[in-house]
Amino acid sequence: MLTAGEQSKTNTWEPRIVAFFCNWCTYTAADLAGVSRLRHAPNARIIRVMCSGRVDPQFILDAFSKGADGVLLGGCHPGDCHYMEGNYKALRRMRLLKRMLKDMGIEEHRFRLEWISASEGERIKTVINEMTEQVRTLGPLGLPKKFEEWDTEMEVLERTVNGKEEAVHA
Amino acid sequence: MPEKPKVTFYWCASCGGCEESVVDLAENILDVVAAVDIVMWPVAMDFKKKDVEAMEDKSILVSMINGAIRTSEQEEMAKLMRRKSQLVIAYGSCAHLGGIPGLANQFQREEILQYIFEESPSTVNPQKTRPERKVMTNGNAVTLPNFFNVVRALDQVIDVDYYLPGCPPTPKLLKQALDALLSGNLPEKGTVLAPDIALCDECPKKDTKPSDLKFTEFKRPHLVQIDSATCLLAQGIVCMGPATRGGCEGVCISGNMPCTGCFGPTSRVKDQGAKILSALASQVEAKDEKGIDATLATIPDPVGTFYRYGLPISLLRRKNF
Amino acid sequence: MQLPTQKSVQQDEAPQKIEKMKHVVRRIKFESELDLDFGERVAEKAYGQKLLSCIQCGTCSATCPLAHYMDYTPRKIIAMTREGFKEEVLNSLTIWLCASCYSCYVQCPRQIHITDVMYALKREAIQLGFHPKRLPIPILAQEFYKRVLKDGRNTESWLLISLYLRTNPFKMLKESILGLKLFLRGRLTIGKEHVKRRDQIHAILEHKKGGQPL
Amino acid sequence: MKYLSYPGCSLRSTGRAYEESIVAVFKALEIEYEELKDWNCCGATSYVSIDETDAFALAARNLALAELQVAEGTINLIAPCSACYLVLSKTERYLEDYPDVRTNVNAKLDKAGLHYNGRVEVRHPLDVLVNDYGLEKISKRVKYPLKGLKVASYYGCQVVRPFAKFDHSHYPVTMDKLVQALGAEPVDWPLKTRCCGGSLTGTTQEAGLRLNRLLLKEAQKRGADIMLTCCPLCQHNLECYQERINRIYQEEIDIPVAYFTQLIGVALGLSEKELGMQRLFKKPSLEKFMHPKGEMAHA
Amino acid sequence: MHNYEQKEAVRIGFYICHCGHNIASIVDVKAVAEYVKSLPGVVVSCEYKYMCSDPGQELIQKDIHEHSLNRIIVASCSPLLHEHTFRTAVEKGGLNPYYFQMVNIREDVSWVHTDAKAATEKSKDLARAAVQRVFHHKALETKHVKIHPDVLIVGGGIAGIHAALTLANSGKKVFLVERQPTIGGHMAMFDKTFPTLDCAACILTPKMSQVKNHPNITLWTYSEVTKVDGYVGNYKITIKRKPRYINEELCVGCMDCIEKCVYKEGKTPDEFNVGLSKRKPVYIPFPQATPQIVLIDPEACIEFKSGRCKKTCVEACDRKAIDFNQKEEMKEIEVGTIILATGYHTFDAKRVPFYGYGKYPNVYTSLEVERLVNASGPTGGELILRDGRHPKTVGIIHCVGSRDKNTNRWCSRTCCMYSLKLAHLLKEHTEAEVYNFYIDIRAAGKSYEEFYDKLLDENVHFIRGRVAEVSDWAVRSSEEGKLIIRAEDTMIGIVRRIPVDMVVLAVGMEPQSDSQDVRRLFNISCSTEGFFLERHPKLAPVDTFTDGIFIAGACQGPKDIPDSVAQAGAAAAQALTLIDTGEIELEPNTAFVVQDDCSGCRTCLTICPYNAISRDEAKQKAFINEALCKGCGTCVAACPSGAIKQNLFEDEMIFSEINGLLENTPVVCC
Repeated sequence: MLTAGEQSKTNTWEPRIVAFFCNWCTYTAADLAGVSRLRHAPNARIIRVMCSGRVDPQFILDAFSKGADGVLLGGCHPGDCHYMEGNYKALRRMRLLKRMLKDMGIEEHRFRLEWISASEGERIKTVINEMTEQVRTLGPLGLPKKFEEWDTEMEVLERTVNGKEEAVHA
Repeated sequence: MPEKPKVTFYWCASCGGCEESVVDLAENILDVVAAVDIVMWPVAMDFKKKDVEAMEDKSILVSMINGAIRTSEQEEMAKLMRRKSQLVIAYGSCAHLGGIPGLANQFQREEILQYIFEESPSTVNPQKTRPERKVMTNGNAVTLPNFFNVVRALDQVIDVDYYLPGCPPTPKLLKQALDALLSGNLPEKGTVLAPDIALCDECPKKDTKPSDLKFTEFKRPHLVQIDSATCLLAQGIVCMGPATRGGCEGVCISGNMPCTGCFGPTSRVKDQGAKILSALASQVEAKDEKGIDATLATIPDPVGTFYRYGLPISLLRRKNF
Repeated sequence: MQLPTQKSVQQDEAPQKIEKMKHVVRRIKFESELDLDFGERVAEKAYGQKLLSCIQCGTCSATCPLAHYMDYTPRKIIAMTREGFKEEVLNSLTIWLCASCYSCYVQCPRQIHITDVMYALKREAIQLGFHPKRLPIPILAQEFYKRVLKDGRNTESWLLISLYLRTNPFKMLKESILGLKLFLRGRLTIGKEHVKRRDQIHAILEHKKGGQPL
Repeated sequence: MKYLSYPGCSLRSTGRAYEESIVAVFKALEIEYEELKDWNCCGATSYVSIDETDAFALAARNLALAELQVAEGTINLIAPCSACYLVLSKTERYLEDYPDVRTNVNAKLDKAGLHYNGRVEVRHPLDVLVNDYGLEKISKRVKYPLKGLKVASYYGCQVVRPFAKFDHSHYPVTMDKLVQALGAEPVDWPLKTRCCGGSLTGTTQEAGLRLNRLLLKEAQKRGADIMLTCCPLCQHNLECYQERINRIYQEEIDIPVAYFTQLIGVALGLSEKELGMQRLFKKPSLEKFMHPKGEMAHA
Repeated sequence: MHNYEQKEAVRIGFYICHCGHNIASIVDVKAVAEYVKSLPGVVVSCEYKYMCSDPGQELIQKDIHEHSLNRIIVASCSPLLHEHTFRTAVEKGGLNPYYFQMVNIREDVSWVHTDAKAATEKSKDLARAAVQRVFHHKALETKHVKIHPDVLIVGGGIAGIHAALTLANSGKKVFLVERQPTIGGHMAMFDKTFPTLDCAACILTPKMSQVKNHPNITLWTYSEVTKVDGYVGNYKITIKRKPRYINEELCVGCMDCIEKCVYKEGKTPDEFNVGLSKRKPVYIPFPQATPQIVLIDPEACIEFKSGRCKKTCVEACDRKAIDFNQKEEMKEIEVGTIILATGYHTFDAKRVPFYGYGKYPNVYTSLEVERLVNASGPTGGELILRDGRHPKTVGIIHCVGSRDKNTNRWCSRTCCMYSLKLAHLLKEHTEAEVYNFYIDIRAAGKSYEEFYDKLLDENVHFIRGRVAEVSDWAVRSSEEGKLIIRAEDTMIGIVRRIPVDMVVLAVGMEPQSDSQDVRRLFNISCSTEGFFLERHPKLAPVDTFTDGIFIAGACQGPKDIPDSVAQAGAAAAQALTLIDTGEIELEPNTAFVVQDDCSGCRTCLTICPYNAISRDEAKQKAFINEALCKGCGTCVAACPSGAIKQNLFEDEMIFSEINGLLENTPVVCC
């Protein structure tokens, strides 16, 4: 059963997307989207890094574990990296990470790698809107809440098995 | 004669190897026994739960708990030991990281029970009988502990003071830890009692790793003739050494087996699996998606490979259902 | 065929006292007479095709093999749709004269899928009952639809017979010589073609089963 | 490579000669194919005027059936009629491009216990013969090169645009290259893809006939001995209304209109009956152009 | 895990900018400031109308002193715009500039969202992330590098020429590299220029010879840049000089060799006349070519093809300048700044087959017509069609390869005006009827509308309608033998067929076909269309995202001559500013290896694109050369034991940013 407060939170749930954008292409494209007033969903929060190659897979997992419903990584198109090959490194890592996320039960659409060049403001809009909608369809990932549930699992199970008997030291 | 410090060893979800490792102290164990009073060690001595319950809180100097937390009994005992002890050491990979039992976090409780009691090849159970939680025998209720859906490392259940890593910890590290305890020369709380540098630092094959390594294929150790003189990564074998804390002195590697990561990450890393993934993938040679995927496909089970010991303490902790 | 412009453009009710001038037609369109959302609705039905991005260059009209017969050129249809001239557009011959040759579709500099727009307008017209009565083109579409709905395949001879019956039975006589010639060469069949799994066809088109399409 | 064929309704009536000649030519060239089982009408240009999702679903049933018939890999589905070719390729393309269409159509297919996974590639026999089989192989098999025969290739509208990938949408050359491979001479004319009016000849004859008149006149003016088509409706329009056009517009048009497969068949030395020549209103007299290969060498 | 405790207590000042209405109309700045005040570590939190203004900056400086602030956060526009401004302000306030963090709530929030509540919430999240981030900030030292005063200019069209002269006149040394055998670019090919109708050659050639003779300009034609190393202030450039088979020092441009060539007539299409005439294997592009040096085309020359030519050209040259053994030569130079003025390419009209270019001989491109009406052109200025006739009617089709999503979607900006000019010239030369087929007439430059007026008065036909087809399909006898243009006259609403003798295709401007290669070579960006991308469309129109590289002319986008010249001047001024500053600051965002933590696993060595990481064999640890590191951070992400850190982007900073962004996430039941 949900309390009224929780219910209202459920009703107002909005997807949270953490976006790691490289300084030279994708972050600039986001600036361009701004300058061009290309309205899009307010669900993505951008973290600027110098290169998509700086994005440690830990950042993505950390974002999920802290409550992100989706993570977006944006870099320069292959061949266009400001640092020559950083985006290829990102691509290699993210191909493997994507597979691993799938094995860990994180739906495919929750993590996205996109090449967006400095001129593609329109693409920022499309990608963020599209991803917001995809994640919205998937619903909340809610890992922090799940962690909490897992840590109190004993309590829950004991209650169901032993009726009113309280768990020891819970 | 002043009372000897009280010590306990307790065994949760683990294989028992950690218990044996205590015996691996060999003749040193005599010094230990002489210096401390072991008040609980179920694998070796017949103390009962009620004996510990009867003790005063914080009356035990240190409890060494190995194994992950998988059942309600383990949780209950861990909490009991915590209450009675001044210090708790997570002993071995399972307590430290979740360990091999933690791999069960890729499945649901029901999937596991179903497999064990109904589907595994060695099981004949046409009635699909499952153990009852509560059974009456001779008028007495016998209760089985509850089997959790989630496997947890020790510090996800109780407060842990120190970690002794390894599957199992080496006698050398255990000796050092005990010496520190008995001398009262204790490091900062939360310390992992092993060097905070990756295994490569002490790897015997360190010098043979090239500086321009590019992977086109990963090989599984049982399918290749391993050259015992050369770095295993250089031979295309996934070795977790670069992302794993040192201290074992490369025992597996000396035995021609790659490091599988039992010492966990260094203090600077939050997620060992993500880090080794990042390091290995960065060195893949291919540049196009297809080529990259082809190379990476030669790692058939990334979760099982990169989180062999650390799934419960990884950032995602378990498979999301 | 009457030009819809004259019919649909509203005339102010002139005071009875003033004599109406026969040759002078007053033409004006008030904003209140338009269906302002019409353009967006049509755009949505034609895959969000950006009617709104049309720059009125006229390539569609110039490349259209049938533009000569149209009351409004395709370009005008787009402009009028955009601006909400719903009645004029849905009453126009243009949408029915479009033969789906896709010439404008491939040449449009804004990549507007004009053929799809025309289809969307045809559907809208049929649904709202706008098309000129007895105009054979929409009737052919309907007869074709019924035939396929029933058998899953079309038999050309039967389709033509039903078309002429509904539009102009005399034409059937006119066409009978051609029909005979075709028949003699084995190019017209009497037996009806149909698929085996008609149940699948009916399942796919479920909601229309047995009923009139319109 | 194995093909599935989708004849479509027209090839079972007005376009029978087209189907017969395709069968004969494919057999002679040893191109294997089988017919799509229990295919249904593609919906042509009419169905979409009534209900678009239904129209796509109807066409998609054929694609789904093709996947049932061929267990794996890409399926080449040959659709000889231009309308079928367009509708099936369009369906295939829109299903891929528009998720909404995909969802709606598959929901409908679902009700019939079908599903489409996107494995079909819709092909036109012209594309298959020229690009898969190859012109060189065709010309090697030619027994009677049609030397001196001037051919106006008429592609019509729907076979080249907008979903065809094998040729330019306004100035296609595939058929002309084929004509050359048969030893004949292609006529360059600007109306190769100008619409014949389609079903307008039946519904709005003034417009339909005038379009056909322009096409026929121009082909004749440019010296063509024969017009070749690759669509049953084009062939029907251009051939069967010639008499009426001459009567109404006081023209003197007299040009045979055949299927491109019929011409291939003639050059390969197949019999008139096999190629359905007797079904044409105006049988082209090709004998004078047919020079057996041996003779050519002497000439 | 690490202990992140700070030695000194963190005291944060947070400032949120209204940016007039730009931010404040969507984001409730007051609420954000109020909220941030409640966060741990925040001492000052306030809002201000324009933070980037002087009073805004002074506010920060005052607070640093009054409240002993040691971290500053400004929530305003993009850091790409004002990070430097605020860092400088913070430094003036006595604080290390890297204790500053910027939050983008304009480009990323107020300009792209319409829901005020969501925008305010997002701003709070971003602010909280910054607050948590600055706890981990450290004082860093700004690095400076000296600027080499020499400048490289690539491209010798009007933009490159103008930029070169501007810089050379101010005393800077300039290397001007042009890949064609002569400078002058497209402008040299034009007949007259709009709207003044003065002769292009008359105004261009004096500037060309100034370039040749300027003591500060090194002119290398028939040359290409092949390698670019280094960074702002210190670029190392490698230039390939293709062999002309003529000794440049010796040739005086007398052209005797051309006359004496064994070919009596030219056989190779003449590039300068767009193939409308033929040239010999030894040739000079056009009489005023600069430098005035001939060259030999080895593709056409008999000596090169067979080795058995009589070599009459060698005999003819008194100065023995012909050298068949000349080899390609590589030059290496050092410069501090670069101006790219690589120009454009005209649209290939064959890509729009509907207009019959290449199929019907009397269909011309506009560039061909420029040569055709030019007195020094292939016909001496007489307008003779390819079939030998003089045209009586001409159709000019606008927007060929412009404003068309099937080819190029942009407006090429110049075609309307040059079409008007050509209409005028054609009428003047032939008295033909001229029809312009246009979509819109764009005559927005100075005196351009007046020129349009003039053409209307000259009775040129203007038909508003994009042409669908040019063909020889005659329906009426009056159309026989003509080219028929089919278009809808959209003003009238009727499709028209207009028979003409000559069709002129007003082809648009495209990026050079190798613009992507050039972009990669110089490590700059391209816009979607392939034109070089400026740093800011309004405020930095000639800068690129790579410091020290500027762009001028049509390589940045379609441009006419006055705009190209203005932009070239601007690029020259930007280069001058850098040179005169003498040195430039570099971001200290380099990476370093924490020696005690490094296990020497060599992972980083294999992935650094700049070879900045080496291994200290004695210590068996990795070491990063700060001078070579460019701060991408890919080694940091790869280091499997977390032994490498990147200044300004340390793991802790990013983790705390992630945490800050998500901390307030409402817990939702699934």
